[in-house]
Amino acid sequence: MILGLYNYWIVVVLMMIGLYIIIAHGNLIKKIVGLNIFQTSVFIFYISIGNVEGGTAPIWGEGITLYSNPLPHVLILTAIVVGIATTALGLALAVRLKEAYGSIEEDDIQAMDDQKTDNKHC
Amino acid sequence: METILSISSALCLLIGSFLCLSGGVGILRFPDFYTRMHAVGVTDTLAAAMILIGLMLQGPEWIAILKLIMILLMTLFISPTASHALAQAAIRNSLWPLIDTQQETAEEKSHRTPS
Amino acid sequence: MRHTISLSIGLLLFWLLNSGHYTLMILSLCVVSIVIVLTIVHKMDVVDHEAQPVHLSRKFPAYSLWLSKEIVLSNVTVVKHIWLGNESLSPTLTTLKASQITDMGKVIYASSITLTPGTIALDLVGDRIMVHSLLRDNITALESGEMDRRVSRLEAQC
Amino acid sequence: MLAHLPILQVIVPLLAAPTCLILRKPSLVWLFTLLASASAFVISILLLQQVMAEGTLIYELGGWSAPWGIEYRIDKLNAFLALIISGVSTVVLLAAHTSLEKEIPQDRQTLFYILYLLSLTGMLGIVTTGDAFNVFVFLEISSLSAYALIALGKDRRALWASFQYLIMGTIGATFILIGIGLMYQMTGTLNMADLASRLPEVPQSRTLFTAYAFFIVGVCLKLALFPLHLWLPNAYAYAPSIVTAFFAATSTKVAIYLLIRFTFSVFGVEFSFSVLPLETLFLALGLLGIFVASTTAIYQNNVKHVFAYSSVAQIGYMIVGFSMATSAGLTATLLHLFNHALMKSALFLALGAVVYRIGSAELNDFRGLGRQMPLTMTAIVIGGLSLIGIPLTVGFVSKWVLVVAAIENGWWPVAALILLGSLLAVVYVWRIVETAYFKTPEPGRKPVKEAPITFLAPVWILVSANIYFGIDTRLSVEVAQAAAESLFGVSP
Amino acid sequence: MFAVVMLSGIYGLLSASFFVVMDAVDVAFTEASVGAGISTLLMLTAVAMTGRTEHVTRHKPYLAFAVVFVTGCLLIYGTLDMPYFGSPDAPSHQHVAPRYINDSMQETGMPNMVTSVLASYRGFDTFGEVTVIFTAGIGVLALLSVVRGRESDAEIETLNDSMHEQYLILRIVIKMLIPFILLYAFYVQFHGDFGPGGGFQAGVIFASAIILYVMLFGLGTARRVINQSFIQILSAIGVLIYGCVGLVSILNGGSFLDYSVLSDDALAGQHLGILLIELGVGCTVASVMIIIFFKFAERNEYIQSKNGKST
Amino acid sequence: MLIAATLAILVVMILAIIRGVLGPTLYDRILAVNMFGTKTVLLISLLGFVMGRPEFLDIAMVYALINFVSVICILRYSDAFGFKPQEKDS
Repeated sequence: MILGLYNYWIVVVLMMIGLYIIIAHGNLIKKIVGLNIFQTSVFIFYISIGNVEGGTAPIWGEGITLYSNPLPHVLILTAIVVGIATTALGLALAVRLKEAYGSIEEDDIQAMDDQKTDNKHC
Repeated sequence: METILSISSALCLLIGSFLCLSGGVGILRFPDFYTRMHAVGVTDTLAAAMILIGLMLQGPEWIAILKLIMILLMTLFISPTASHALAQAAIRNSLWPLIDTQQETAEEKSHRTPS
Repeated sequence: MRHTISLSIGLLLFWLLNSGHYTLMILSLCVVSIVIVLTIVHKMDVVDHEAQPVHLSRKFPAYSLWLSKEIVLSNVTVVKHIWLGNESLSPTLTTLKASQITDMGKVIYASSITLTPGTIALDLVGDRIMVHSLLRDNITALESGEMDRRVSRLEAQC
Repeated sequence: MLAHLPILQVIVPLLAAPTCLILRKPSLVWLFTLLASASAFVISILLLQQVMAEGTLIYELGGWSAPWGIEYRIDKLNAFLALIISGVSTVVLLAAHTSLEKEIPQDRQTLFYILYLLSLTGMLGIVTTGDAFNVFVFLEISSLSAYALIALGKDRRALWASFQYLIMGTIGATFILIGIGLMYQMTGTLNMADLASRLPEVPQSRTLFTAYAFFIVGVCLKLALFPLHLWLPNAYAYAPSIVTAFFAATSTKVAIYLLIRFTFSVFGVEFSFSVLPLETLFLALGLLGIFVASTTAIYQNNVKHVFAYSSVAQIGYMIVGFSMATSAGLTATLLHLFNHALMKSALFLALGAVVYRIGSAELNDFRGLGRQMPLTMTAIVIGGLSLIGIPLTVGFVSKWVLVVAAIENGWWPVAALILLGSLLAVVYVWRIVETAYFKTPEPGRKPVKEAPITFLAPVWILVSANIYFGIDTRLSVEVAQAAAESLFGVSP
Repeated sequence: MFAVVMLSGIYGLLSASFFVVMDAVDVAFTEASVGAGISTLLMLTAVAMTGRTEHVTRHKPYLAFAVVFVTGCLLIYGTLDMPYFGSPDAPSHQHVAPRYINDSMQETGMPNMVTSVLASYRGFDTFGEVTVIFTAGIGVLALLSVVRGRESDAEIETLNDSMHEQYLILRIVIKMLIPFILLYAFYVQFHGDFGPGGGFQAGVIFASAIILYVMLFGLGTARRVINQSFIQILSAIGVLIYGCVGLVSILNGGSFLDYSVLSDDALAGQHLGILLIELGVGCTVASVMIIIFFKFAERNEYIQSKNGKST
Repeated sequence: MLIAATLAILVVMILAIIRGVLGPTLYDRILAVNMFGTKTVLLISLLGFVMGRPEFLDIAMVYALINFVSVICILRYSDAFGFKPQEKDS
């Protein structure tokens, strides 16, 4: 049954939505939102890998024999932290960009930069 | 005893779900922001309480019951505060509610003129 | 001092009820944590009669029972009107006077108003509470002042 | 203590970073950073000696044995890379204190050093670890600090460059993460050695193919391989000079290391080169990179931009060597990796000295500098010659090896194209030389003094290394050869 | 823009619920506090600082669409050979994981396998994670810190009074809540061995209590209560605690982060080591989150004052 | 019964999202998010029971907390910057 993979496909679609937002949107904050969605979807992907049919949370309990795989959980915990670190830094950069250029639109910033280079003024 | 517990638990959950759904319908149907808040109020108070009580009656270990009670208390404690804060912010930023026009008094009219 | 003690007891209870593990190790960590929290909280200056309303504790259970009854009743009304549709609504905005003396009393009053579906306290400045209600009747009920009286009585106890 | 060297390599700079925050005073922090970096350098020398003498070192972190715990596995390639990174970092740091005076406000200097150390940690972590997921973690340490370091540049365009890098870098890292996830899914392990032994047993290859593809694309984003290089020139041009000198020499090298490690050790040559048309793909991209980037470099007006584009071109050379999938080609790649680190750090550091004096890196402002800053300009000229590949410089050695490898492979046209690429380098280097030596400065510009000794010393250390390793090629070639051969499983 | 940020917050909440369904309680815990909490919060702050307007015009998104389409197809293609979702005999559950599931209780004494893997088996990854968060803290500090003049106490007092008037209900409720949130953070910190939780989650919860305080009492008051340089040093100390546990185990003859040698009894050593490193994680995470939030808020204040002067 | 309750809550969550997307004002959106958060608390508690391991209620507690913190934050910001409800929100 090929449908046994449906879970992964949903995640892939989510991932691609995130990726699309990053590439296609010019607004810097939206790009970071997209980045977040993209990363979160990858987390979901990992957690799906760790899932075991009929298993329970990997915390030892009386009389439970089947647990889900704890390793992806650990990896994702780390990855979530990495994600928030990137988000924080990205937002800090966006704030500084707004101060420096007065805009957080990719096009505006790019246009201002090009202009500056044309004038050869540094 | 067992059956009484499970029946009453199921009943609580059922009522809770119904209230919850009503609240959900309310938030879609009601005409403006303030009226929608009332609908949310339903789901936050009685519906939450019913569901949580229903869970308590499922007869888990006492520690889970205690935690459920704590969640319930917290919901009851936090939700009016959050709604109040929300309403306060809305009214201070001059979002005026739809008022039942037939019964509108002179005092309320004065409210609507932006100050 | 009174408030610090009551807060520590509250915190201790909170920990013990949550924890479920009563080894020496965890208990000593519990004590350490509480001491740290108390230090921080004192530095923040948030421990006072407002945050620790010990003086209300005796009368509170009775009030909360009454409040629960009110909540259930008003829930039923609101749900009825949700299914009845928008035509049945008569949203109203009024300003009520809160007769409580202390800030704490006013807050309890305002929160109780919000907690009962159908009425929301929009703003609380001085002793004026701005209330929005779903139905005309809700306001009439509030204006009759039963809740106001009960809260005042609650506060008057100390 | 010798047994703990592999971990100390990473831990020393890592722990030095938070300690800096406690020390606070910038000059003290600078000394401390220098000390930490120097000890990392010493450790890497010791490690390289140990590895050359005894073979691969294995260090089990936390006392858990390999696939369960994280393992450090130092072979010749790792030790070689660690040596390059910590060495360049130490020399560059010598000039940092002077350079920062003019480029970064007093209250940020401590933070700068902390970020610098963290970035060093990240790179060292990537090259020493033997665990696939650990690579991702350290990759993020190095990239996050890189974003922040680049954004510290004075020009507001530094912010924009940093943001672009952040977006590209994070997409790259997430792709790598997906790749690692797929590998884990198919093998159940994260340890590289274990992966290498289990991957051939996995029957289906569609998932593995995807895993490899994602990993490669992710790494190539970090690597600034030709069509994905857009973030690099601006990032290098607007970052503080010290950062540029350090990154130009190291950060893309780390990405190349990852590419080599996963292609050759983890997936194995047969697999990698059979599932993807790597040979043609990388050859084409590498050559295109060389030509497009070199041509763009010719038209740049900012000298930092010129050398940044030249870096993209040099990456092209390394990729060409890589695409041959032979031991000789790989040796050329590794050798060029080492030599390019020497050239670019020397060049960018010398540029830093110029920026320190005249406050800009625009080509027009270079007029007359040949006479006013003779030592610095000589260093730039020697670096430029090395970039072109004139005999007696390191650039010649690696190009020679590369051309020989191409010919051995029977790729005559490629060899010719490589030589042609060098001609383009002549053009852009000549433009700088011409401006600096044969044009008179704008009238009315104040005469410029020679750079301070704190700048000249590290610049000349690097320049002499450029010449020394150009003449005495035993050390670099021997190590590169040994590393390349060990990757192909041939003992010399 | 607000809508976008909020939807991403909702996405965080949803994915966290999904993690619960997938048995990843620890991850759900973290995602709840991070994805739905801190990151949404930071985004809101950033949106508030950069403005909500946005260009509608976009140049052709065909290229983006093509890239996304190709990547998506590649991934779908890659999943075709994957073991079915939830299948217990997938290779990922066969090789390394069984040891964690079966033996971690004997080897580390932790009922929560995630904690034992996180802190002991793969303790070095976690060290890297702490460093990442530390790096982010330093990076934000380097990007956003501003030089401030001293504020007078009187100013803060008047601000406080107006706050008191305006947000009576919020103020009282939050005053009541803060001690409990703080204690809850400690509870989560120390119960990571038994249930979901641990240093990272605790740090975030702790920071959220402080953020709540800042929100309500204003930056000025908060700065008086929370000494900024102390917080910065605390974030460094967290990393150092972690590293020093590793160094001590080297000195005791084990390898880096080998907790078994910390005490005569290997299990007790593991316990002690995990407790200490979780403490280090908690320290760093809490202080870095506070730093990040403070820097954003201060920058905001700074921009506002600058704008105020120019107009 | 547990399943039924879970489904009901999921439906309500979807309704909340619809309201969040529809808006029309900023406050409607915040309201929807807040409601979504409280429903998540309930959902998590329920899920713990559905899956037979009810000891993980801590997560629900954290949700309640975080939800509160973020709502307060949203409000403080919307207050401080005086976002007018008439403003179009993108």
